[in-house]
Amino acid sequence: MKKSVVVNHLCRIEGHGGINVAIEDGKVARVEMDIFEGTRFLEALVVGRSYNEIPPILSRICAICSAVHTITSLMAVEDAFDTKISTQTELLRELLVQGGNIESHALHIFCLAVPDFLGYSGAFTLATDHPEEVKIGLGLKKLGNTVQETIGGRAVHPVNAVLGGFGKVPTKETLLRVKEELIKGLKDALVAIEFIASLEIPSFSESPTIYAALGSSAQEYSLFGDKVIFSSGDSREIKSYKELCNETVIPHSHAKHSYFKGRPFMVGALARIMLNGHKLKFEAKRTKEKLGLNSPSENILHNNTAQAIELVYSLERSIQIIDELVERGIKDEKPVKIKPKAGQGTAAVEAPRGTLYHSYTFDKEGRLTRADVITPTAQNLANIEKDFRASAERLVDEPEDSLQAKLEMVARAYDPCISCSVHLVRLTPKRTTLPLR
Amino acid sequence: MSNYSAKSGADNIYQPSLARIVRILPQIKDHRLFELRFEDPEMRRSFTYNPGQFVELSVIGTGEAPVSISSSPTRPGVLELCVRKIGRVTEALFRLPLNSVVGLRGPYGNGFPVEAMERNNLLIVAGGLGMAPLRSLLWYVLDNRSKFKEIILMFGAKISEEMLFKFELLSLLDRTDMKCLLTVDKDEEGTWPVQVGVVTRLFDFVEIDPEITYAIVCGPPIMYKFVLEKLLERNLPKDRILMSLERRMKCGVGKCGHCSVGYKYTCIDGPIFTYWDAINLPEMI
Amino acid sequence: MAKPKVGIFGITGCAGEQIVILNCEDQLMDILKILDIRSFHTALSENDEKCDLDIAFVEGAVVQPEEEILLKEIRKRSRLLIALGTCAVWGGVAAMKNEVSRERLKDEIYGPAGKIFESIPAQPLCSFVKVDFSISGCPIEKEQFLQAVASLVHGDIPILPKYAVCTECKTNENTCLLLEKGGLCLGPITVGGCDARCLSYSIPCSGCRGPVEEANVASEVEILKEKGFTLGDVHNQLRTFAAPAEALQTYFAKRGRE
Amino acid sequence: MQIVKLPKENLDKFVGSLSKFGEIHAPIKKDENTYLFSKIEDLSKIELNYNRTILPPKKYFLPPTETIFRFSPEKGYEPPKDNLNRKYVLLGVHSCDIHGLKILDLVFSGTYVDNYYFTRRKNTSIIGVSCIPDDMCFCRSMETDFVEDGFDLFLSDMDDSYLVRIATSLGDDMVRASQSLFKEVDKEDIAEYKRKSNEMKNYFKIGLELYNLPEIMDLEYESKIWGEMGEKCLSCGTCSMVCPTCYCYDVFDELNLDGKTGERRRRWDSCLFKDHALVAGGLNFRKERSSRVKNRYFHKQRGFVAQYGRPSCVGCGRCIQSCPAKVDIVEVITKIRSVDYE
Ligand SMILES: Cc1cc2nc3c(=O)[nH]c(=O)nc-3n(C[C@H](O)[C@H](O)[C@H](O)COP(=O)(O)OP(=O)(O)OC[C@H]3O[C@@H](n4cnc5c(N)ncnc54)[C@H](O)[C@@H]3O)c2cc1C
Ligand code: SF4
Ligand code: SF4
Ligand code: SF4
Repeated sequence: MKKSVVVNHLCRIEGHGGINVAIEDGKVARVEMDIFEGTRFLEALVVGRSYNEIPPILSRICAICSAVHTITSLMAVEDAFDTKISTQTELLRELLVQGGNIESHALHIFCLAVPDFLGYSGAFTLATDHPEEVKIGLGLKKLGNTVQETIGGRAVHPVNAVLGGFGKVPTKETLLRVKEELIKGLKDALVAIEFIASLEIPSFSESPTIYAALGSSAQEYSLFGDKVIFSSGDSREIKSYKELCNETVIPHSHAKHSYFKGRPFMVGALARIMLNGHKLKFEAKRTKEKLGLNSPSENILHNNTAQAIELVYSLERSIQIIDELVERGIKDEKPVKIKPKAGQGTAAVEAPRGTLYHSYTFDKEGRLTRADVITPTAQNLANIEKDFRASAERLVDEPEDSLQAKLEMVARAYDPCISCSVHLVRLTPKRTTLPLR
Repeated sequence: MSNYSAKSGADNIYQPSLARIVRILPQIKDHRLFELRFEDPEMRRSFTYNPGQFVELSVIGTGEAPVSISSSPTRPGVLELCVRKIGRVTEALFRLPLNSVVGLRGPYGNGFPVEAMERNNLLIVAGGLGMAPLRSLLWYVLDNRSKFKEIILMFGAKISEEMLFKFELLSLLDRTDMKCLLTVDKDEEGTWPVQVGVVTRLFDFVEIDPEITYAIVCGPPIMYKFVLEKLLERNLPKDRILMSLERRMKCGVGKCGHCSVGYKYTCIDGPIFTYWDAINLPEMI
Repeated sequence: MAKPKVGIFGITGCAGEQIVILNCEDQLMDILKILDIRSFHTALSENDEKCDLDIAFVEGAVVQPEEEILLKEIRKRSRLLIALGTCAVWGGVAAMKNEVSRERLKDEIYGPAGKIFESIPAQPLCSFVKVDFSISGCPIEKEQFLQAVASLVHGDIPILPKYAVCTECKTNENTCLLLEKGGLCLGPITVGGCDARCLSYSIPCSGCRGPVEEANVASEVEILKEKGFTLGDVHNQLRTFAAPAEALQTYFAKRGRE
Repeated sequence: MQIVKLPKENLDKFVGSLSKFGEIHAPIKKDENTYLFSKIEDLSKIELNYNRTILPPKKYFLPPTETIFRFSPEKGYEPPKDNLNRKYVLLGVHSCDIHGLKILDLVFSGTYVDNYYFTRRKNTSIIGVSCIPDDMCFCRSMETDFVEDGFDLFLSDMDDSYLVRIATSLGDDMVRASQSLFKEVDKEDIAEYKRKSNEMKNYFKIGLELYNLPEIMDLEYESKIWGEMGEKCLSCGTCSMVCPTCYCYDVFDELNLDGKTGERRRRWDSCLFKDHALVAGGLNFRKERSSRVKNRYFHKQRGFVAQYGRPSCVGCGRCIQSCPAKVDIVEVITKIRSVDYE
């Protein structure tokens, strides 16, 4: 007996990807995740550009995590030129990243993933039966955008965060207004958590997994860090990102995959909670307990749960950052002047979907000679296939459509952001028509 | 500053009044005659105008456009607008079903100097949609026939199917108190009952006494050039050649600046200008 | 009046426009009341891939031969096709070096593996199909999208401002970065509608919305040269978002001949 | 006219007392060399020694964009009820800008009175202030360096004090409300005032000659200067936005998401924009940029003179300062007038 699941276009994710699983005689014969995203060669196109032009262009890799792309890119350029930025700038940047995390997680949980768990075709249909939850979800998403707009000047592709600092530093009044909203948002989020807690998380996709995330010796949970840590106990310098994400072109998968010591690994909210979750405090800590992620999980469907925990964390942390900024006294600083020189700079930040690396090399005038961007989705791809295989093996007896729905759930749980996977490309040569998007 | 007096809301110069479309008469392709009636009975009574004036017509939700009044003030009760479908507002107007409500304000513009024109011969020359404002004048002078001397209408269309108000105008052929010359550029089927050829050829059929004649011209820009040549050939004084001109307009009341030409505003100093005005205003035609 | 049937599609880009649409949190429910969204892959699982559409909103540039086919299919089933965002309207960042061979770029990024797929220089939608209306911006402005939707529902082609960013920059009373601070500002030749967003953060306009109609590129370049920018930097900036635009192409062609 | 003296140390007190007469707006410093009229919450922010604000005071009377109606299919067009009636005190307006307002008054009055403009005008009192011209001012040649009316009070800077001209009954009320802050003008003040007044002409670095200008403009209608300016001009609209006498506006309807109700709005427009004179069907009366630049100058220096008896330029220098392409009205007119320029 032959069964196959072909999802031409995976919906409710950013960008374009598809699943191709074949089951023959009760065995999983083939598992592929296709990426149809056309390639824009952004890393090659910025070669020769002046350092200050790089961040705004490379933020265009992805709209949904444009804030974190921007920040990582700024940090990589500044790393190359040994630029020191002020603590205020650091805090504001972190706030921007937290805003992005809030927006992204709220979108993913309420519009993309929860409908899955409840069997709806999307947030629009979910809204008819669960208007309150959707309203809260949209409200939180909007709040994330408010934070990004306030700090970054725009929700998508922020304009205000520039090399050395910010074009215009938000005023104390503005920040305090945002804080009010955050406090309200946190209350809403805690209500929504009850709803998330009521969802039943299936276990068909469990499979042994290595997690990776940024880590540091600090006592606080953070989206920043100074090294990369693994659930296997290993750790590496950020600078040696290449070795962590040694990308291999694998014939069957039609895309570059990342392996660490020959094994796929997972980055993202679940990885962060698994590796750094013990550092959570306050409501985020309680949420983690409530949602049952205190013990190790190897079920990717828990990534949504982890996002819910992080949503609470990011709200709390944003409030903290504003308090800290206000306490320190907000200074109307101008961006630090950049002195370009030849060299290489690398930075990594935890994007909503996992660790994001930007690494650049410049000549002595500050013109870019090489750019390398490794996105979380690129790192997760091998792991997605691993989970597909594990799930499909457990589900061989399911009818095709339910098998398909469940595999889609796995893919979506990763919240894959395919438009940002600059290293992922569909390599099927002969297809003449593309599936619709 | 206390020495300025502001108008109350009722005197808001931009305020459209609601009017209902009570009749839609399809004319030629993409042209329709809309018969409108103000919703407010008071407006119905008080709205008076001169031939050659225009209104600002609003399609609610789409925008506003200036349109000449095609009906004659001598026939009160109805207000007729002949509109060509050409852009956003006009397309939206064409989508409206009968009985819809639109906004109207006006009348604006100077209109024709009908009093000065009395006791004179009138030569009305129209091309295409230029007939819209001239139809108002035509019926005005025909309804006040005794006040004017000779009346000649020259109107040209490309082909018979493109002649606006065709049947209404054809019926004028029988009138003995005026000369109605209708021409089509082309008549391939040979069914056109009267003249064939461009408007300017119609000049061959008329005598013009430059001392006591007003020429009134309205049509596409290209027509002006040739008609003016003919009129000057016949020694018509430049300030007795009247033309109705078109410009972009937003406010209709001399504020928004769009229709300004030199030191004149098409909307308040026009749209009726003499040829003399036109020569003195660069870019006018 | 029946709700217009609408599809929201993405070709190659960053999904920014679709995210901006999803960012209309306060209006989403109202949008659903007036539009019958048949296809929106980023947000819906059930998408009708065949039905005729009244309006197709298409985001992204065409960078693969297959996408051209897909785009033409969308065009065929839609009464109106609206290009959303700078990539769709102008080609976007992917089109900044269309003169460089795609083979070379593929090789640089993917090495031998790149051989298996085809890539063409990034082009805006209008290079392949008739576009009824364009909303540019990288990403589009929410307000403009909502305005356009309202007009379309009313049955009108939307109208958006065509003037330059300077116009809005001035009405917002920003200090001119070009004149007072010597910034590389493309505001004078970039189409407005963003309310001079960057300028209000003291960041020079990078031209992300594409050029105004009849952009006087040569004069802008002269001004920037006088401010001390190198021709190379100015050209790079001009090419970033809308290199395929006619005004820029004409300028570069003329420059090339000099 | 009544003239009194206000010692500078009393200025803050006096300005503070004006809040009874309306919300106070005055110039503040925005950047090193830029100023703007802004709502004043902190009196110390007021900057009366300024060259020019980015936007002229016209923004208070003809805002850059405003809703003129709300509409719905049922109710038709209803003017918005809000804040036309708020009272303002506009402090620190230069003579040229007061003339600018007087020019706008001409345009917005007449047979058709724009009540949006005039209601605001009525509700705003104007307190002028004297100034020292910089190298872009040419108000003297436009005859706007002195103003006779169009204000309630006018402050002339006398170093330690201001001489305050009281022009209206409202202005008188303002002074009377804080009578104790004012002093009588004495002989020395008069001498000093005359001295300063005589010095004024020395400050002007640029100027243009108005004599016969309309005729010269007509004669030079085909001058090559228009082509040259057309090459430089970016059609960015800056000059029109910042000009105290440019008043062109665009009107458009903005729909709400129900696709039915909405607002009719107006917003500043510019004759330099390509579609300013475009009509349906694609005919454009000023298609070339050169003809649009020409139009701007003709309208200001020629057309307006014929229509209202004076040019609609007050020599404020804003367009000179802010045109990115350095299209300079004084330079253009000077070239046109020059015998050698052909
Ligand atoms: C005094 C006068 C009388 C007119 N009389 C008639 C008439 O009787 N019948 C008729 O069909 N047309 C007439 N027109 C032309 C008519 O105003 C335009 O065809 C109409 O404005 C097109 O609007 P639109 O929105 O459909 O076109 P679009 O091209 O979409 O126009 C958009 C906007 O631009 C402005 N605009 C565009 N074209 C013109 C124009 N030609 N004149 C003024 N503003 C314009 C309007 O504000 C309009 O809303 C007249 C114009 C003027 C100035
Ligand atoms: S800063 Fe840029 S956009 Fe603003 S006015 Fe100056 S040139 Fe124009
Ligand atoms: S400011 Fe200068 S460049 Fe801009 S429209 Fe005016 S004249 Fe042209
Ligand atoms: S034209 Fe220029 S100088 Fe004259 S009033 Fe306007 S902005 Fe001032």
